[in-house]
Amino acid sequence: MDFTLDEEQTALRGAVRALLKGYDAEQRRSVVAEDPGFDEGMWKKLAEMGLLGLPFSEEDGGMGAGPVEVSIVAEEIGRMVAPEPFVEAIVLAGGLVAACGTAEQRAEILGAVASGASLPAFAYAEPHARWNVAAGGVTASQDGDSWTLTGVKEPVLNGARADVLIVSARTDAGIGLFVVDPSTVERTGYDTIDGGRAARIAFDKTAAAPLGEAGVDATEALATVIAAAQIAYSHEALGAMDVALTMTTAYLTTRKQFGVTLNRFQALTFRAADMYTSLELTRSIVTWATMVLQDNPRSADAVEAAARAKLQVSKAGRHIGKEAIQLHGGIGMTDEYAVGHYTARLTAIDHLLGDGREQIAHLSKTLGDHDVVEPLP
Amino acid sequence: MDFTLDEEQTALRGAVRALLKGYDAEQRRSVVAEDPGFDEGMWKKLAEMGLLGLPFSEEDGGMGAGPVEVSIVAEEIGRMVAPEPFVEAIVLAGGLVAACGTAEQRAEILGAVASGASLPAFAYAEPHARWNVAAGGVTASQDGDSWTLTGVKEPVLNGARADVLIVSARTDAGIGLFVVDPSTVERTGYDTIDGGRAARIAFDKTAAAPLGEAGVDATEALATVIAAAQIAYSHEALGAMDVALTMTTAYLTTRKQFGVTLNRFQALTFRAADMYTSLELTRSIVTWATMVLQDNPRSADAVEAAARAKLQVSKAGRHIGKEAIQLHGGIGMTDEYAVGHYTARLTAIDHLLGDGREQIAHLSKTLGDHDVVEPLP
Amino acid sequence: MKLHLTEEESAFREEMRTFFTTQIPQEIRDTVAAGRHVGKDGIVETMRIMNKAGLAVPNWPVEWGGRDWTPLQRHIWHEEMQLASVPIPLAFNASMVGPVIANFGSQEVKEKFLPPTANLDIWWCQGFSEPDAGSDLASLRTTAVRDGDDWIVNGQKTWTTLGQFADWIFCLVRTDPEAEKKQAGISFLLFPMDSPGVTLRPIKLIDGGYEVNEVFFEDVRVPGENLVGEVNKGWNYAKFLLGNERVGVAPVGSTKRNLATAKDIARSTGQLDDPLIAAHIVELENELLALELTALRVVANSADGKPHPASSVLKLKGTELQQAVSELIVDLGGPLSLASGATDESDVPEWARLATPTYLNLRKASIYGGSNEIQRQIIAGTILGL
Amino acid sequence: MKLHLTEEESAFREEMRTFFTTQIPQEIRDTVAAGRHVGKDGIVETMRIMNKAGLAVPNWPVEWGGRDWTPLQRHIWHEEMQLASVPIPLAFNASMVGPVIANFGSQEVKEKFLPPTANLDIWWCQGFSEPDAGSDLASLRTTAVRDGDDWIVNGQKTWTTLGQFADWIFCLVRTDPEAEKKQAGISFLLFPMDSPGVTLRPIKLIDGGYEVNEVFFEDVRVPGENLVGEVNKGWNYAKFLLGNERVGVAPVGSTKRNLATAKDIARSTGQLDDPLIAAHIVELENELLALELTALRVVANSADGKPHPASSVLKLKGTELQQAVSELIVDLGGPLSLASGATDESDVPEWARLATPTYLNLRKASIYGGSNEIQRQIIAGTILGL
Repeated sequence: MDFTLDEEQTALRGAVRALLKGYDAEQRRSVVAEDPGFDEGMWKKLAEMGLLGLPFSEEDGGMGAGPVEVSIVAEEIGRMVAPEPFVEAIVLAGGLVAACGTAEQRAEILGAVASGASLPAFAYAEPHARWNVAAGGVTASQDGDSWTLTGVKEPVLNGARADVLIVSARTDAGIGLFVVDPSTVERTGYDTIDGGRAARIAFDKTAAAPLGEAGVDATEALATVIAAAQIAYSHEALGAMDVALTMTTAYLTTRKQFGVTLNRFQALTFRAADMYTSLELTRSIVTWATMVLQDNPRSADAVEAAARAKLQVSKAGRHIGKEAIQLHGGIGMTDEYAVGHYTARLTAIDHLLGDGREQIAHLSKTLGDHDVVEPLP
Repeated sequence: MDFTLDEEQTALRGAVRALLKGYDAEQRRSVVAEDPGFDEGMWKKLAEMGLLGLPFSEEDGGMGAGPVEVSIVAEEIGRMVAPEPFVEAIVLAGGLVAACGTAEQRAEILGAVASGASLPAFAYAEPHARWNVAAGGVTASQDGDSWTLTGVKEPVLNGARADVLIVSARTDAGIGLFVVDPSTVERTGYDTIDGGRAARIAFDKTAAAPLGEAGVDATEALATVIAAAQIAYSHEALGAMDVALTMTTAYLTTRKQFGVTLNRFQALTFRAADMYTSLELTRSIVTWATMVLQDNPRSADAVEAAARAKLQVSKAGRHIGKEAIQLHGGIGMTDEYAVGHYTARLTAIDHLLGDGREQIAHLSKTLGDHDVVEPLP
Repeated sequence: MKLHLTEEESAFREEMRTFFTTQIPQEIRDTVAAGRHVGKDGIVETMRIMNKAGLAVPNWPVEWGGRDWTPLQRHIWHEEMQLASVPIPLAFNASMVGPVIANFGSQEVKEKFLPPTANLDIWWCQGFSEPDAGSDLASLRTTAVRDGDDWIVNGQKTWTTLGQFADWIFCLVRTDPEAEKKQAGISFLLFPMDSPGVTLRPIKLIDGGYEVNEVFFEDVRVPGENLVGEVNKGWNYAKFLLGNERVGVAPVGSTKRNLATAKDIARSTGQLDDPLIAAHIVELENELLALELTALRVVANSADGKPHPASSVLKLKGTELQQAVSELIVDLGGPLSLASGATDESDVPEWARLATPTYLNLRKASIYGGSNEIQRQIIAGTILGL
Repeated sequence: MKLHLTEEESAFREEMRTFFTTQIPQEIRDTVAAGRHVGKDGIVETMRIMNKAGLAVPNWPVEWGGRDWTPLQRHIWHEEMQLASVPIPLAFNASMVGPVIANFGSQEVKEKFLPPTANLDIWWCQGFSEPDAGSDLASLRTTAVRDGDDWIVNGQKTWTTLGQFADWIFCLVRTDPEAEKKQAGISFLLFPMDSPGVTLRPIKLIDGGYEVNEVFFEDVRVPGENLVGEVNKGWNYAKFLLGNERVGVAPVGSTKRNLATAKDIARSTGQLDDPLIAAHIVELENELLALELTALRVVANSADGKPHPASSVLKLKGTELQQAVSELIVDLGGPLSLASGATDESDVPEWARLATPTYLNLRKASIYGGSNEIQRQIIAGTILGL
């Protein structure tokens, strides 16, 4: 068992960190103020570094890297609350194409994604479905070899900006995944609370191509790609929590009240210690989940590990996000100061792909199946 | 709306407090070390003050006082963690006789209870029933006018010492209540964690007299008497919490560590502040529940108010009980120092007549029936 | 002990309930109920309706529009207002500067300011906090220097809530920098926000909205008659102001309303059948009940007119519950709660769009107006003697 | 990063698992598994079996019975022991006085004490805390005054765990009352508990059991050769001792076992179908997993032999979870958990009888051995620089 990065991974982390270094609070504010809510130039740079093709196989135009490398990028993005939709576009939307697409679809879509030429978005949420990715709000109809979709997906992250849509829909076989040309649908974009963008997307007998073989139930493939995205989100959250704590301790050692710096108030320093405890426990379980995923990306173990990581992230993210603002006091409430951006992003991540309560419900189902939880296989 | 005691009630409180004043930690320790786990002399004194007949009507040999007076006695007992079984014997066992007994039974049993001559116990718990008071572990059989009971009740508080047993049992009509002569059953007594006593009581075709009219389902009557007992326990717990906090703040202002008294450590004083907050919120809801009970002792409102009080007592009792020991440090762990007795008693009360989780389950059932919870009728 | 209201109190409650649900425009109340911002006009309109009916400033002396109510009546007035989704009278006017002027101002100052303050003809804002004086208010640095009969004010205030709407500001300024204690040498000044030398910079908050401001003073000239009470005694007036309001410290009524809304949402989205959601709502309802009863106890025990020390419990627990209910609504929204920028064209219901901004905005509740750390300090120090 | 154990590590784990489940008497393991006290004899018997197999003191230098294992091996050894319900080697011997003697004792002292200490032929107890020196250990007052080659010890120790079984005590005493810093002038002495002038008074705890004691010293004569290391350097040895053990700071293995037991109880009593109970167990399992993984991370990063600062996280969270699991079992017992004094004649199962005493006893876990407040102070100070 080994929790450390190897040399290449450490170098990757350094390179990503260097690239994102300029993302201070002011730069971020000006970027998220304008559509598409992220920096197209930065997206190109990420592509040039090979990061947008990181998890895809080399034959699909990617780098063939594993979950650890993905986690490194996600964590660095989290550290800067950079608004580039790495997890959404690459791990989730791209990951679905990689997992389910035909060789032709993979070559066509993923090559363009990896080069930064095409931004994919996964349209899964439905207004009344919570985290059910295909609750029936969008249905697919088959006519010979042709498929059409009808219904509404919302909120679709980066849905207005996306160059290609992957859409989940109910089919007779269960859940189907489809590729849709965004120019054929009605898209209404808007801002999200974390500075990002989302859209309402209406399908009205819209032509759609099955992703991979037609008429196959994608439930299982979806579960494992979602697990990978949950783990990547968990790393993004971990990076955000780490920096939120660092900002908080830095503030406590410099801000004066009643003639002394705030770190002279024991009640505050003890709360910072509790934040650190939350952070370290989270780091352990999230890193472990990545190793489980790396060990066997298409397994029930990976799905369970992702739920465990996401549950811990939900709790720790709330704890650290709230305390970071509270310990800052008034300044923490302002948009000018970065700490609130971290809390907003942590709140958003918590509510993507299932919050803590949802993970508890999921894990409760198999609670009786094991005696103890064993981290080592 | 008025939360204050009137003059007579204030005088009652003063009298009970004066009577129990001698109950310091050492006196309590020596009393609970010997059977029956309480001071028979003190029990007599409580009888002489009229407290053992407090809630019973005058014609039954009691004082005809209401829930507020009962709450005063319970709270004072809680303040001293006095081991005398006021709630168990008077409010619960005696309360059942008062609510369900025939005039003859009431006169016979309650007169002796009020005078201190007879200690009643309510045998309701069954080893596999949690808080279900008649899960089927004891069944009643009828043969003409004669009834017999068979099965096991455990733990029965004060079961070995009791002079008269009120027993719940399954009957064809639902739940039946019976009066049993303790000399006709097998009783195995032992200590409980809070310094009290309990017993295993085995019934083997034991002769039993129906309490009140035979063959009547006592479910509803039981619910309201249990509500009264829950509220009285809540007051006992409130008294215990109040003193546990007082002991803790006194300790913090006197105990020195690192050259200063502990109240110089902000992290500790803030935790004491949180204990105070828990205490005051508990005082409010418990006092309110008493007023609801006083307003209409036989109502669904009283049952719900009791559940609300008990839920809050469960949370606050755990919070204050744990923190009181932790803020004392090592000394709080010792039997010589009283604070642990308070924690033990709070833990016991929490698990009598339903803990917090049980109250949540109960209140969840009617959650959808109201818009907001209105304290004022 | 007595559970019931007296007949008079019940009648009073009925009267308030009727007034608030019939006399305040439905549109304003709907806006509040939905959790949208009601805006300056709605607040002004409401306060004027209430003032006309003698219900805007019941806590003031009777001669200036007050009602000499019992604390319980004030409590009922306040709760019914919130339950009816009526915007409460602007705190800066009704609870802050008004009582200070009424208690400490000269007859001239009273006559000049109290009637327009009660009617919200003047919108006041508060100039207390400064960048380096947050919880430690007394270390403020804004100065006022004598120039003939006038004062010349220089310095900076911050966290000035709704300053962008304000006509006048009431301001703590340092008039004696040589005073031995930092609490001495502070005075309480009033001046128009459009005085030359006053600049206001709105501060965007993390929910995207604007409600606080920085206010800069550069050689602002204030006539001597605008000083309240005595010079260098301003700290006393500030303490009076901060400790003045024990009714409504905890936002019980509005939190009750929000929790009922959350329950409706849970029901209509099928989530009330989730035992974990139901359990959480049961717990919140119970804690809120305990809080409301504590508020009633505090009200009943505050007949002497002094703030009850347990007010700190109300502030502490009240803001915690307010925040917890807002968090629950975010959770009920699930992924929809990200869609804060969606419009009515969206299929995301309005409550879900407002959920996260409200949650983030309410992080302020435990910071502003005496942070929860300050409240714990008061409890530990004043009540527990630690 | 790598999830799996190496082949060697897996083989080692298998070896440990086999040893503990086959070589330690079943009766002793059943006693531990049931949560009963195993008693002096069981602890001695177990440690001697382990010592014979070279498994009692793997953390010691190899020449004195240590094993030169990797931190991960030590962790596996410790976890497997707990999972198999094996009583761990007596900490006073194996983790405390043994390493101090091995590191700082003279060759003579080592030869005299280390073999019987490893074999539990000497049962040691710890004389550190005093009535007025709890968390503030360095303010201890017990004195040792030179008398020829001997030391004369006077004073009092308290919280001396299992002192009632002890043959010898290792004791911090003040040998230079004039030293400028209270940490200076302290020495580390060894002497038999049956030395004239030593009196022991057991302290009853709130669970009704006896495990700590007061120990009084009245003119106890201790030969000079029983001083470990140098005079007045005892604080260094104490710091070494307290910071020495990073493996096993958090009782992960035993808490895992107890949580599995709780789940069995919940299942067999039908409570696992209660969504609130199930949710609580899911949360505890997850937090415990995070704790175990953190312990593995700390182990992996402690190759330099120094305590990892995150050890404090392990102690803090480890004791919290240990306590939380014991609380869960009390709740599962419901009213049965009152019946602590019941015997086997009772229908109350043993787990329920032990539940509340165990819960109350474990309140100590966050107090003894560096309270959780001290751990927070270490995290804030050492790690966060606050």
